[in-house]
Amino acid sequence: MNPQLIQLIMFYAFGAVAVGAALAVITLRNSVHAVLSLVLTFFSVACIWLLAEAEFLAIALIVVYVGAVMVLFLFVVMMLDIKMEQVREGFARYLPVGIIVALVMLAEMIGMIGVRAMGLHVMGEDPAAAAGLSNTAWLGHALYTQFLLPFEIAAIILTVGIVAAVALTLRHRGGVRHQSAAEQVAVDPRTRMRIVKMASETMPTETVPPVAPSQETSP
Amino acid sequence: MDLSLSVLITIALAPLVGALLAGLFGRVIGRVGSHCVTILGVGIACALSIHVLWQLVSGDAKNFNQDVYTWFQAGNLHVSVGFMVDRLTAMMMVVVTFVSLLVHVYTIGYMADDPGYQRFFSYISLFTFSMLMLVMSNNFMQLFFGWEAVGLVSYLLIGFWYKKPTAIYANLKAFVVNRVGDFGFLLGIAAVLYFLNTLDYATAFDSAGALTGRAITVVGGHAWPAATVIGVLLFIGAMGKSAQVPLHVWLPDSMEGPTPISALIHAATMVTAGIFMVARMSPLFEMSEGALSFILVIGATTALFTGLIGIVQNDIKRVIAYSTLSQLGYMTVALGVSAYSGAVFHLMTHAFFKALLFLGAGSVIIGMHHEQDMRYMGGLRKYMPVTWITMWIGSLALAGTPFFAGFYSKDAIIEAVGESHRWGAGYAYFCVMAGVFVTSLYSFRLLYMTFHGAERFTVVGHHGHGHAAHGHAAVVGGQSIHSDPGHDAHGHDAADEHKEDSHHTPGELEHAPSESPWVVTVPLILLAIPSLLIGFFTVGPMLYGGWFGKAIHVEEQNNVLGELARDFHGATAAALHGFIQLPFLLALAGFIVATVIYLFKPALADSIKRALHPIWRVLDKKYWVDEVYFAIFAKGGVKLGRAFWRGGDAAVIDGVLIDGSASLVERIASGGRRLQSGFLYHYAFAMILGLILLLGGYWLVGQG
Amino acid sequence: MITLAHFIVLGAVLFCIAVAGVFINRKNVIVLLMAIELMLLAVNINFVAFSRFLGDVQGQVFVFFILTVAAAESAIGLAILTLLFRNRSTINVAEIDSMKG
Amino acid sequence: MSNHLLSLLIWLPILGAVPVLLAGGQRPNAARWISLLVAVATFAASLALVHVYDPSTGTMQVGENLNWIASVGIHYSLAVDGISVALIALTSFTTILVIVGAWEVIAVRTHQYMAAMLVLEGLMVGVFCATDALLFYVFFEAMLIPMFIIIGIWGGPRRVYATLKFFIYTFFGSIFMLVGLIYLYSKAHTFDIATLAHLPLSMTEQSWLFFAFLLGFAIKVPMVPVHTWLPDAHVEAPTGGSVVLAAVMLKIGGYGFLRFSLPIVPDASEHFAPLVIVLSLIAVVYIGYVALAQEDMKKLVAYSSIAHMGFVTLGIFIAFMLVREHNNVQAAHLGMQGAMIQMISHGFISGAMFTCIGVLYDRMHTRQIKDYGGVINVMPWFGLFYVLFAMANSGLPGTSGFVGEFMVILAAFQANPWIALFAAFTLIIGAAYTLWMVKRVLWGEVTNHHVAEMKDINARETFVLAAFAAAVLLFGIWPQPLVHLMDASVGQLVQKLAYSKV
Repeated sequence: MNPQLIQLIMFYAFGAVAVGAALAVITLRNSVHAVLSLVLTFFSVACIWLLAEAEFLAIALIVVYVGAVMVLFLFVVMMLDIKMEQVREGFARYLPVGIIVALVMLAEMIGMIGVRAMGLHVMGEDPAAAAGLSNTAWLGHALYTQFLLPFEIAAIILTVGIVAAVALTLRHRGGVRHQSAAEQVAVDPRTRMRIVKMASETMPTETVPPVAPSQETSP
Repeated sequence: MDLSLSVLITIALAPLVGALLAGLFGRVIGRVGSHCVTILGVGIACALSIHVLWQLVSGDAKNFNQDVYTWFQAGNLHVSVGFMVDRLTAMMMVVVTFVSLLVHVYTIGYMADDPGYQRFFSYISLFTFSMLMLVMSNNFMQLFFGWEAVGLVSYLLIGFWYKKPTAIYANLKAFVVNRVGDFGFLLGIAAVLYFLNTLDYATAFDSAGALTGRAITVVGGHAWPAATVIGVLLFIGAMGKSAQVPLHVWLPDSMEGPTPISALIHAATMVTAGIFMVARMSPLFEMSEGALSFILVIGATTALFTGLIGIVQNDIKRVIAYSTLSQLGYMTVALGVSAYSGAVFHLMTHAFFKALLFLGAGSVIIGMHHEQDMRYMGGLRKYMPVTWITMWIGSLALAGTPFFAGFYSKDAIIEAVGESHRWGAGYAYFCVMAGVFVTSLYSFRLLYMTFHGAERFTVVGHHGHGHAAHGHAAVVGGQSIHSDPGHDAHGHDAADEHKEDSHHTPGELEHAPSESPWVVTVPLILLAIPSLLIGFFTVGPMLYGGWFGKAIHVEEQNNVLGELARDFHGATAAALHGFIQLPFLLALAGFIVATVIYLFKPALADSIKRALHPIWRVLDKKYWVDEVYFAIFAKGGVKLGRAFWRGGDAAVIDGVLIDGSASLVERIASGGRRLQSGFLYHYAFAMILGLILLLGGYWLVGQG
Repeated sequence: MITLAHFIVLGAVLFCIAVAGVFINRKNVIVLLMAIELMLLAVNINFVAFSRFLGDVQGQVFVFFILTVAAAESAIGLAILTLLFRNRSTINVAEIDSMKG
Repeated sequence: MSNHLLSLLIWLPILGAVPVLLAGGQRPNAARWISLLVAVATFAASLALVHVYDPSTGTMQVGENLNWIASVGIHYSLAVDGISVALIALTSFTTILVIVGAWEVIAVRTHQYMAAMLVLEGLMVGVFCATDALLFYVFFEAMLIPMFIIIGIWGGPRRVYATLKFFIYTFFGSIFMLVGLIYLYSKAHTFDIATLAHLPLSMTEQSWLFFAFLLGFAIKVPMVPVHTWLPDAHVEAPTGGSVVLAAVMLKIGGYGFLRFSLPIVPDASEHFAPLVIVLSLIAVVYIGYVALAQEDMKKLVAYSSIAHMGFVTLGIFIAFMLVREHNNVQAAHLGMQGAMIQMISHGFISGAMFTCIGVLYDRMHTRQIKDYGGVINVMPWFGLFYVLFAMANSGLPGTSGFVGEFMVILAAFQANPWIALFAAFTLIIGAAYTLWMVKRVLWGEVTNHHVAEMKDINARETFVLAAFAAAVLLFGIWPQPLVHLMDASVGQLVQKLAYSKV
């Protein structure tokens, strides 16, 4: 069979799965199912990317998204006790609007893109292969030379994201004893010991403060 | 020996010094001190003025024209304060200071009991200063200064009794109406500067010829001759000051002021400033037939129609006030036919006899313990003989009896009008002729009601009612008491109704009337003499002899007095000739009518009044001019102001623009605030909608 | 034969589905987050396709960064969600209105 | 010394405010005396300035120039011509009287009030001698702050509304002016006014700039229809605030027209002169009627201020018409000179009127005309001054109020008799509203027991009023010194009018 035809068939197949799964994402009642549908969508799209010979990104998508982000989603969804009937309210009411808006937008986009003109644009030779490199190497060259600074910044953003996520969700429970290294290090002797200077004792005078006797007598 | 500047400065400033001393240090120097310094100041001015006049008349001195100091010099325009003294000025100076001096003396008696004694002397001296600045000026700016300064003093003096509501109404009215005139006058000065490029008299008069052929486009394409514009505008100023129709309304009300003031300001001097001004500006006015015709018609209307009102007045001062209006109308008519000398001559004679009449009326008022309503007088001749005789002299002069001062001046004016061929002269001739009859009628009515007939007052030692007198008054006066709606300040006409105006029941006196003290009667006598004689002695030179020289300029074709001069053969002959002239016959008719109605058959007055009720009513209401002005200008002005304020400032500018824009911002902001619902899905929705619109927009553009 | 249009249309369709998801699941924050992920994915498809068709590496580099940022974003988003749920016991967006003026 | 005279005039009162503030609320007398001392010293310095200034040339003199913000070419550059000198003298003169006038009247936070007045004085002097546009702008805006404080703290019951209105109104206008200045800077790369005056500008540019300046200055003057802040500000301001506001601050609007509109955008000014003239005439007639309807004395005088300031704008812009359309430099000079005289004279008269109203207010605590009546019976000396200033306000010859109006009307007639006609209408309406107020307040029987208990003016009030009266009469009877001081400068300005930039 014509490899190009196979490619096309594959594209349609994966595309159909992706679209179907995406629809499921937004319509399924059960959040866990929705997350799983999203995973399927990502998976299908990764396959489509493979068709476009963007292997590195396809793998990255699966690893990063399916492997990390979606799992995170699953955790959260499962962890939280979500009352679905409450968050689903208005679903039917907004469905027509949503469909209309989506369709209008789609029509506009396709109209704008000029599908026919682009339909003539056939996929040519893989640029990475033309450069005599694998896709990963091709991307890597760009990333570590031309886009080094953004790359580093992306790393910092990720780090910040991690720290932020932890900081946000970190909960200090009252009544739990734990060590605080910072406090221990920042100890000041003056806060630990107070020298109190007291007047030397004198003979008790006749005017006893009124509080003292009552304290003694009342119990 | 030429006139010296220092003498002239002394003339002007001596009264001012007196005024300042009496006004600012009145309490320190006391009553006697106050009247001494002011009389001294005016006396010095008067003596020096006579000296100056004598120097000019005898030919010792040439005309004087010199600047004293620079008022301002802006670019090339030089405006200064200075004096211009020629015979016209000198004559005015003498009239002003002489009458003023007598009024000062008279005031000692008239105001003897008044708490504002020092203040009064200060004011009248200040007035004398202002008037002197006006007449002695050598430029338009200073003229305007004097013009407004006399207006200020007039304002202060009409409102002298500031507790009287009618007085403070009258002074405001007088000032504002005068300001209407000044409004025109100032524009006139502006026009003079525009066309002649100077504010100096001498320069302006010399270049008056330059006005010929110049015009100004005022209303859509219609060009007005420059001289007419200047003339009319300047004359509007004169209309205000000299109380010509339709700006005459303030003068009758000004009678709210003390009587000496009525004599000095509102009869002899200030009101004649307009006449003097036109005479002074004769070179300019001569350039315009149109302006002179305008003057003629206004003057004639004033002369007749205000005189008619005088017939129905009952307040002794108001009768004389309307008579003054009418006589000012005569002077204006004279100006209108280019008989400037005639106008000034009448101004002079009128100053004497009208001051006399006013001071006489004041004397009556003193005698009657400040009662001014003639319906409660009568038979006073026994009580105050000097006043009686001098008033007769004044009235005869006013009525134009031959040999009296008024005859020469008035007759000259009437004949000058007859000679003139100017547009409006026919109408004016009719008015001045009819005016003679009217003048005679009200003059003798006043004399009969005041000095003759039965006494319509009772002398009571205590409080009570004089029913008989009251009833009689209603018959003789020819009118029952009427009430005035609105603010029309009839004042003493309706004395009965205005509690604040009368301190006693009308027609009841605490003491019998008596002759006034010497400080009052001496000025009367001193004024009676010129009222009798001055016309006889001065008519020849002043009127027909070119006495004013170059001060008054008349174009050859307008010289009606020159025409008359050919028929003039001396004062005596003129007087004798006068006996068979129409004016005298008309005056005689007026005399006879007055005698019959008011002396012999008092009841007739009432029946005539009833028969001619509509006419009487028109006259009594003074043609409703006051009412109309009040409704339109005073009330209308305030209403308009309120409408502008509430409608324009408060509603449109503040309400719509200022607070409106503030509240608009607030409303938009609160609307925008509602948009910020805080709901995530609202924002998302807005975002997507925006996206759709954006894409749609691009799409459409792409398609297009 | 796969053309550029195929990729683009697929991206558009996924994007519109995501938009519809935002609309109809306006109360459920988790689905909203997932819809956002879908949108990013749609965008990424476009990037990859253009990169491939124009032979330009920058498109794929950009996808790389988007993936990074999106991962960080969803991590923080989920963290916030957890915190929110802990404090208010709901993920209903309609009740999260403390920022409303 | 003399080359730092202007700096001295600006900074002496501003720095003088520091010891006044330090005197503190506990020692109000110390604060009063120090501020009086500073004010008198400033006045003496301004007299020295009058002495140093050579009026014969009319050029900018006594200059100083320092770099201020060098990177954008902003200089601390000061200089004066005759007009500035006159206005500076007016400012320092008024400040003394305001401080004396507030002596016992301001009982709370006396030291702060005095300090605010001194700072205000320094800033106003700064406006009048700045020759760098941005320096001018800084002073122009900074001036709002002390005035804002004065009205906001010592003002009447609606002071918050009044201060907000005052501030936002004036600020709104000046923002446009700032935009205009920045545009000019972008063209000329300098803020020096003299340089900007020679910057060639197209008609469109000039028109935009003209309206930017117009907004800034018209609100300050204020001109119809942006005048409504003034009555509110006056009614709520303490007496001293009103006096300074009317006597000096309004003049800054007129002064701004001279310094900016006139030399920088002459062609647009000429083109839009009819607009300004019509607005000025509306100010005279319409505002005259509005004043007639007022029941609050301060509002009445505030409205009359607007009407009188109409003569200032009329005089300035009539000059454009005269020079450009009629080629009548002589009349333009007269009109411009009239506008300047009117500014100075209005400073004295309005200051005096507001002081008079303050004197009444201190005794009765009301400004409503209907609450008064027959005041002359109990306060004769006050009555004397009140009538004098009322007459000056209605433009009586012999008072300074007449001179400027006279000149402007004479000049206006030469441009168009109708303009003169409407302008001269002030003679009638001005007399009507002023004297009607006098009638209702001063004349008549004592209307109520509050009036009967009023005491005549004391020595301090007499001093303030007499000082104003002396100025009003001096410049009414002999305006030549004042005219001479400004004449050459006015002549120079008129020369500039003829110079077209297009």
